[in-house]
Amino acid sequence: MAKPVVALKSVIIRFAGDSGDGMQLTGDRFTMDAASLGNDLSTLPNFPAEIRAPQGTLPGVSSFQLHFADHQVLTAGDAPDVLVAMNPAALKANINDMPRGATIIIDKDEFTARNLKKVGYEVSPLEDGSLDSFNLHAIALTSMTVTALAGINISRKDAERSKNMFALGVLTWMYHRSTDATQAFLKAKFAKNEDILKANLLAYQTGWNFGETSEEFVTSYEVAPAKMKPGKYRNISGNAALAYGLIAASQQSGLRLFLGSYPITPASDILHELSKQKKFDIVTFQAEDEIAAVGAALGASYGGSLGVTATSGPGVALKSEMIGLGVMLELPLIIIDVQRGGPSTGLPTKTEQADLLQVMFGRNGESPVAVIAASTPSDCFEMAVEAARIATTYRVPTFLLSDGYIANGTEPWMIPDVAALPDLSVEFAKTQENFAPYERNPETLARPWAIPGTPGIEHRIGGLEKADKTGEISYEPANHDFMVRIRAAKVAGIKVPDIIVDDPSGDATVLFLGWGSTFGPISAAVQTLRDNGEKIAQAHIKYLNPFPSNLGALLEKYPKVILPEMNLGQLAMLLRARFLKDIISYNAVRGMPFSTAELVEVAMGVLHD
Amino acid sequence: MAKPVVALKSVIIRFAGDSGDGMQLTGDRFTMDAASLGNDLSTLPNFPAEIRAPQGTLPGVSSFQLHFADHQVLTAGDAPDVLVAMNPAALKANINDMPRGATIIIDKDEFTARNLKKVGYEVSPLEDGSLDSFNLHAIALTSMTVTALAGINISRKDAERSKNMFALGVLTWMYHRSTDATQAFLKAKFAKNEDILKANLLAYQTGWNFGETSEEFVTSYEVAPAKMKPGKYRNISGNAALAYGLIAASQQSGLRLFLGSYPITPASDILHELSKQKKFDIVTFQAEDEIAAVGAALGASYGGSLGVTATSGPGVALKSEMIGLGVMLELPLIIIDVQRGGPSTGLPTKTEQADLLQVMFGRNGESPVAVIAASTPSDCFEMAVEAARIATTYRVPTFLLSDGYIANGTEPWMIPDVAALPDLSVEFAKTQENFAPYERNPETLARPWAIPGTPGIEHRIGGLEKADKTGEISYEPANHDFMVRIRAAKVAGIKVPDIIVDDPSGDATVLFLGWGSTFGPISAAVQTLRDNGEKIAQAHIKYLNPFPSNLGALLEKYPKVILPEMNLGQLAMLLRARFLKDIISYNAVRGMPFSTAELVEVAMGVLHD
Amino acid sequence: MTDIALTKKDFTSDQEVRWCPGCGDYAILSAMQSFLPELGIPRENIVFISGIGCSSRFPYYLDTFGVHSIHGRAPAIASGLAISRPDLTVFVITGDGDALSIGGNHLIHALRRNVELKILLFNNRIYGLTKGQYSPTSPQGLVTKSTPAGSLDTPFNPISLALGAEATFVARTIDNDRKHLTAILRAASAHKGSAFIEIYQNCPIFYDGAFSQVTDADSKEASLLQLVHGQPIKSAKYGVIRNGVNIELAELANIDESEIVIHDAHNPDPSFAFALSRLSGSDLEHVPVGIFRDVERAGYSSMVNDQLKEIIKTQGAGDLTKLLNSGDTWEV
Amino acid sequence: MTDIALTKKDFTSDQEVRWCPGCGDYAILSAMQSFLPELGIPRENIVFISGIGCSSRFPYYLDTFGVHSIHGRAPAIASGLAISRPDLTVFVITGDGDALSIGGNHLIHALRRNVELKILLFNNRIYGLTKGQYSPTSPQGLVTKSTPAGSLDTPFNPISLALGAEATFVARTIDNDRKHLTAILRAASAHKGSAFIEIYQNCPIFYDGAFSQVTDADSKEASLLQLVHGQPIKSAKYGVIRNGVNIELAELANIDESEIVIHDAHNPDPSFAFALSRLSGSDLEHVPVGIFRDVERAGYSSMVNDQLKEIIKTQGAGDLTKLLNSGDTWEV
Ligand SMILES: Cc1ncc(C[n+]2csc(CCOP(=O)(O)OP(=O)(O)O)c2C)c(N)n1
Ligand SMILES: Cc1ncc(C[n+]2csc(CCOP(=O)(O)OP(=O)(O)O)c2C)c(N)n1
Ligand code: SF4
Ligand code: SF4
Ligand SMILES: [Mg+2]
Ligand SMILES: [Mg+2]
Repeated sequence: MAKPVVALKSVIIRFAGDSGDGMQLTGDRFTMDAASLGNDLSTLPNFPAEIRAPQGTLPGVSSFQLHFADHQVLTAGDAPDVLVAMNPAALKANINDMPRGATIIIDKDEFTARNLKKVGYEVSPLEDGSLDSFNLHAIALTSMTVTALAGINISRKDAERSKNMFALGVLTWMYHRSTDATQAFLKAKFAKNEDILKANLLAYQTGWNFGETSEEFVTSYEVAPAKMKPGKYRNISGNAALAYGLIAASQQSGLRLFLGSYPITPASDILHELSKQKKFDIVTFQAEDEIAAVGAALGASYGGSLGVTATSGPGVALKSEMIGLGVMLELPLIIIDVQRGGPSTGLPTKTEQADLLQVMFGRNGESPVAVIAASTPSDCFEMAVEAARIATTYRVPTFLLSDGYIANGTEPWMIPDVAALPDLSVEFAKTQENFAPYERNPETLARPWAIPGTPGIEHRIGGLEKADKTGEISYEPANHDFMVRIRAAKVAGIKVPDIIVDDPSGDATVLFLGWGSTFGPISAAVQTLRDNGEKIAQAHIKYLNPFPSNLGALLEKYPKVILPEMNLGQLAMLLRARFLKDIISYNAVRGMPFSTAELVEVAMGVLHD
Repeated sequence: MAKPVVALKSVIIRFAGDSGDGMQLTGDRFTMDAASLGNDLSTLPNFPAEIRAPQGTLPGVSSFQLHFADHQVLTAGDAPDVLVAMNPAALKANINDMPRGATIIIDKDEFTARNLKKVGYEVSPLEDGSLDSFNLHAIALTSMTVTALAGINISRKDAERSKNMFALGVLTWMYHRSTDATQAFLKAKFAKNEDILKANLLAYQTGWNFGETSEEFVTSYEVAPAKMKPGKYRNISGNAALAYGLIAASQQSGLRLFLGSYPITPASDILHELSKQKKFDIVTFQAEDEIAAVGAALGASYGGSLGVTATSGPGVALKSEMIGLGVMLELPLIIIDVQRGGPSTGLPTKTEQADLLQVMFGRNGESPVAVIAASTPSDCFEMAVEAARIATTYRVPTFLLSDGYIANGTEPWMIPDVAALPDLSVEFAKTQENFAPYERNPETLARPWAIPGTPGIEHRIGGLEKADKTGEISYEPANHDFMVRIRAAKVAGIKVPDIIVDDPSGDATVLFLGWGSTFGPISAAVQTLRDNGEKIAQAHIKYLNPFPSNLGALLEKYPKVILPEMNLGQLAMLLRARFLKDIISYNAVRGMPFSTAELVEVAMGVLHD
Repeated sequence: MTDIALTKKDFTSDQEVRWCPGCGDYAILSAMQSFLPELGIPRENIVFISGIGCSSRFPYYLDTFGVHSIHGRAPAIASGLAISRPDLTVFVITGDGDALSIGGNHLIHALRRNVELKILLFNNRIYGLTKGQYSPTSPQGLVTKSTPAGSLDTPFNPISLALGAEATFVARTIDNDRKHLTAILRAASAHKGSAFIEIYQNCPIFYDGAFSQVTDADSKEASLLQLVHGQPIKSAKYGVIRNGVNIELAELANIDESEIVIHDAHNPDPSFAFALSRLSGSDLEHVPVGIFRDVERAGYSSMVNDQLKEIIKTQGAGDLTKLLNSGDTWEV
Repeated sequence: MTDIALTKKDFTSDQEVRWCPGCGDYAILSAMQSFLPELGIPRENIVFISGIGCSSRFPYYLDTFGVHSIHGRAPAIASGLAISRPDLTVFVITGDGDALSIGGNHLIHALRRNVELKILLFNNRIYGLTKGQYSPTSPQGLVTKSTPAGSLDTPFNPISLALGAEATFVARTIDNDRKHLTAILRAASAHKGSAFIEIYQNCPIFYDGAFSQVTDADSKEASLLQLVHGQPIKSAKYGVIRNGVNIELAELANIDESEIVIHDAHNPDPSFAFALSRLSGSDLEHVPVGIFRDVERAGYSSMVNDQLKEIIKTQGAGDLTKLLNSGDTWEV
């Protein structure tokens, strides 16, 4: 008689193992199943900084967390309901995040004396009762997999490698899902290697059967689809969405996309993704360093391309002088900063929001640039398009801030209708008499985009201060003052959408403010607070320079403004300076997104002090 | 019968001519005479950005302004009383700064049709009456000089070159001075070339005689000595004082001075000066670029030297990533930023204060550094010593801000008594068991300065986040948050002197606040205001990060705070954010110091609105 | 774009030239302005990109497109432009400090990639604009503002460095030899990929006479080893001969013409060109001038753009809707 | 400082090594740890400075002083240290991206100055730490994460580049040939100025077998041209012979031993060493290994410190009071 199926509203599951155990792939597959079943979801991969630290060691642990539910999901979740730990290291590295009563599935074959010692377990946690408060499933994943695959002629190593599919099979059964999608996926992935394919399929099926038949599991679970806006969806990471957004901007503007980049975690995938899309006539130039990368992008912009450079904090530091030249030349330039833990090399694979002041002020002289920030993985698409709009319309270097959390995290994305994308077409300067390269458009204050190849407008520009209109070198005091102010006015005058406040009751006195990737955690906290009958308003700043024109009024309206940042209060400083408004900062710089719980607690403190 | 001598309280005189005319030298000499006569004084050289633009053109004009008086002098002065213009270009470039009635001395030999045309004079200003409102002396400087030197066997070119000495002679007479000092100077300077020496001496004497005998001048003037603190004085520029300060710091700390630098205007003279002082066992390393310059300085600091790098804004931009490493390594490092007009290449030879936010925030991640600023040429000495104190005591990168105005400007400096200089001796970590490189001094929060060559404390450090105490690599969330905060706390806890307010009446309601090189103009304005019976307080911020601990209270005390900055309000922003206090900013970004008059006007507006 | 032949005047901008009297840059500028019409390329398709330095003011004086960029970065900016706009002719103007000190990395990478840039390095062996510090080409021991006791650095040999960086066209010429300079510009323009030209340029203000050995009438003929493809390599007094694995100089008087090595600028192996570059020490007693190396290798910009064409040809032009809808999707 | 002889263990830090299983870096580390005691230098006087990359983790695993700095800048930091502390022995550990891409300029300047640094370039022809993009030494056409259609850049030949940058000691060795690697480390340590060592290092994860041609038993002997001072330059199958101004490879079978060029690592002219460096193309069919060049030239740090000593000897040590009171002064 079949085992009972229990319905759940949401599940948070974390896959953890050696870098070599294929946890990212396993998590991806499981995510795709949740997605196609219509669950809303959010994922958070967590890589070690080393490529592959020695097997079975703590630094070698790689994990992937998925939060899926029958309702809107805003974060990858705080505490997992289920942990799959492929070895002692994976268990040790993650056990502290597990709430009592959570389910833990481990591969007991890996709990050998040697492996336990590697991570400093005196006695096996399977024996010392330290896991008693959990719902533990210690399964012989490896041996069962190897036995099952005995018939297939592959090395033992390859057989063992398939254990992740065994585990996936177990979970597929556990969450009451069909095995079709994963089978199809495996067939595509291993089309070229029949034996490996057989092995994976069999391991997967065996895992599923094990769940179905063994005494180990008594119930399976089901998470109903979430009510989502009808449409076509795909799961997408921030870096992929950002790359797609740039391609969209190129298509919508008719400008050739030129990416000048130097690899750096966590921004490299943007270079990788665009390199794969060359059929869109994209130039990806892997430069010798960050300075050359942005220099080449600026050179391409000068030539009429959509010049883009993608990097992370340390790269921005190196690019700063060249970006200053971009400010002086007043050419479109997009700088993507996928923020990571700092200062210096810091925590390359962890997330942070501590580059805001760097991108605002990290150049010599008065050097204003536009700054915008993406708030979720899929939002990276829209913001990339926005960055292009601002850069090309105002001929100004434009920073798009992302961070490690949304860059690698994924969420379902309702695929936009290309026909509905904004028209970004631009006008280059035309052949004309007495061309004045710094004559400005009275509305945007942008100077002409005058590209080589246009007869009659030959002209010279450079990094020295230029005379108004003519653009010739000028050391004239009044002219310098004027140019400094007009460059500032141009950026201050960039049109950005008003900020929208979400205040259902209409009479909240506390505003939960945020920017960038804190959107998920803040929204989740706000929802929890409201579910508990609290009145709280929420607003998220996507445009950081210039600020939305209604921001001042908004801050006025709320006596108390809470601003959580994964830094020591960088946006808070800008707001305090600009609006002389006291901001209640909550800062944590841990290289991880905020948990919903901690933000709820912070808000409760403010609401009831 | 001798001509009458009139006593004056102060004189502002500007020497202007071709880059080749030796105006800087002439000005220097004239300044030295004023100095040794006991006048207080302030000078302001003004170079063209080109080395030597074509003769007789406006861009080629170089000038030198001297303000000397029988009382305290705070700036080089607004409007000159006397202009010496060696050619039409020099006249045209400076005439607009001259008040009606001012004295103008020109070399009429240079007012040829050709030279006039070069600068766009249709008719000669000597003929069109445009100079009627001035007290004009059109003298045949060149021809008289050449005639006078006829006897000496030198080329006509060399003879003409001596005309600046003729002019100097005239002025030496005009201000009733002895010719001894300049004669001695010339003898020393041209010891190796007798004919040139003869020529210069004769030209100088001839000029003096011309003043004495010709009808051209009816009176000569005298400026009595100023009442100055008794002591031994010398005239000094900011860059020289800064170099001396670094040498003093090296001597007082017993640390070898290592300057890693890459030439850049207006900072290069620091490299030049220190290169001349190698007998102090100073290493000056002209690196391949700014990054290598600061990198080498950091490497030297790691080895136990006093590592210093000197640059200007664009150089700071390039150094930012390496400075971030310095923040992580927590080693002493002094970064000197002699600010110039920006953004980008901007106005290399002009002054500005627009790098404040760059040095504060121009690095990835939370990357706190100490920031101090010199306020006058001679103050550069003291602040260099202070930079060394802070950097070595707290093991933190420390920025010392100067700018083009005080770097090249000069003023009399009461030579300090070496015995009275602070003791800067430092302690390196000693041989010990289980050495912990990030164990902090509880008072300063500084980590040990553990230099190679010390047995038993071998250890590894780097740019990745480090574990508290051990300094080992750590990706641990709580540790990162802790380290970010302790690095911030260390800088916030740096001991700096309280800010002193000057409020004679004690009940002023308006505070004139400043930082950096605006000290002179602000002080002059404040003096003028008080002379006119206005009540106004003055305070100058020399420590920008951290701020003096009493700054907040000071701002509290004064309802109105005026802050003039040669930027768009950078310090104002920091103060507003930190103290939520509205600051009345007055900004001008003209590449020139503020004039006393404009600051008086600004203050009057605030005092009487 | 215009058909009437252009003249020197057409390439002369309205900006007044601002170098010191007697600066070698004037001669180079004038030679360039006279040469450009020869190219038959419309002005709007020519771009001069420079860094910072006296030499880098060059673009202002030419009535083409031009960018006076930042110190040392011209090759990077120019690479982006040349790669994205293969239709343009891009010159890089740089100095010994700009190209070899702060900009050294961009230079060698542009050369190895063989980006279609004509790089003119004005080598005055000094930092001019910053008023006279020593540079990476200053002879060891030079007394300058930053080395009052004499510099200690071994200078770069720009030709050796370029050859070590896989350069396909490497030449040396002198500011005041207009004919030779023009000939080199001509050859460089005919070359497909990167062309690297070192131009000895006198700075009368901060290092006057740095090159007098090869410019003074009495010494130049004996010092200048003329590199002419297919011709024996010799000066008025010396010839280049072989000695074991090395080459050396011999007085013409003591050798037979036939012993003199014949120059082969198209030698695929850069080793001999490298050996030639070593003949000139800081003293300039023997200085090969002319084209050291001129070999064919696909230009970077053309490779990049060909690769894109090929991809589009085989995969078809990208379709945004297709892209956005790629991967696992589902309907709600 | 200690007198008892040190052992490998003394140079092994307590940090657990974090490279991928099978990474070539392990072999290099082990060879270094075994070699260091030989130097007879106390641990505290040895400093390893690295940039960023898998290879740059090296210093953590040695119980000496060490700095894991930032990407590409190790030579600059190490120069400052070596110049200010001539008493120390300073190693620079770097990768092909770290040294030749972002750090190219610092590398060539350190070499021309001849700063007393032992520079070990771990060349795995790929960016390891950032997970597999192509590097400046990747062969043209390599398919990587950033070049799915194949890379287009002509790679640097690190040996040629170093020689073009005036390097005084230039060598190449291979991670898995411990004996050879150790011999090179020994020679490099004996050299006074900069020593540049290219180490072929296999990255099993992102470019496995990059060097199989010279590591596989069946092909290596025929491919490796052994450079031994005073010995004929040959592999098991080929010898280096002269051909006009060039050199070329001939099958040993077809030539007489006497025709083979004898290696002279001390040849003051780097040209022949340069020619040798050109024998190896990306295919690695012929790869000279050993010391290409090893010549004497004053080290930069010693020159700097000698100059200072000389100045102090002649002018006397500086007197601060004198300095402050120099120039025109007056009493009030
Ligand atoms: C980032 C930066 N660093 C330094 C400078 C100062 N600077 C301008 S030109 C120059 C060197 C000039 O020498 P070179 O390249 O040989 O050109 P030259 O003036 O001799 O023609 C320097 C150091 C600068 N403008 N920008
Ligand atoms: C300024 C900066 N840019 C980029 C990076 C990212 N990054 C780290 S290592 C590396 C290259 C590694 O390649 P290589 O130097 O060959 O070392 P390997 O890992 O192959 O040993 C890059 C691009 C960085 N850490 N810092
Ligand atoms: S300083 Fe030298 S290089 Fe610069 S313009 Fe003057 S003469 Fe020419
Ligand atoms: S990625 Fe390659 S180079 Fe890096 S540790 Fe792994 S095997 Fe070694
Ligand atoms: Mg130069
Ligand atoms: Mg590598």
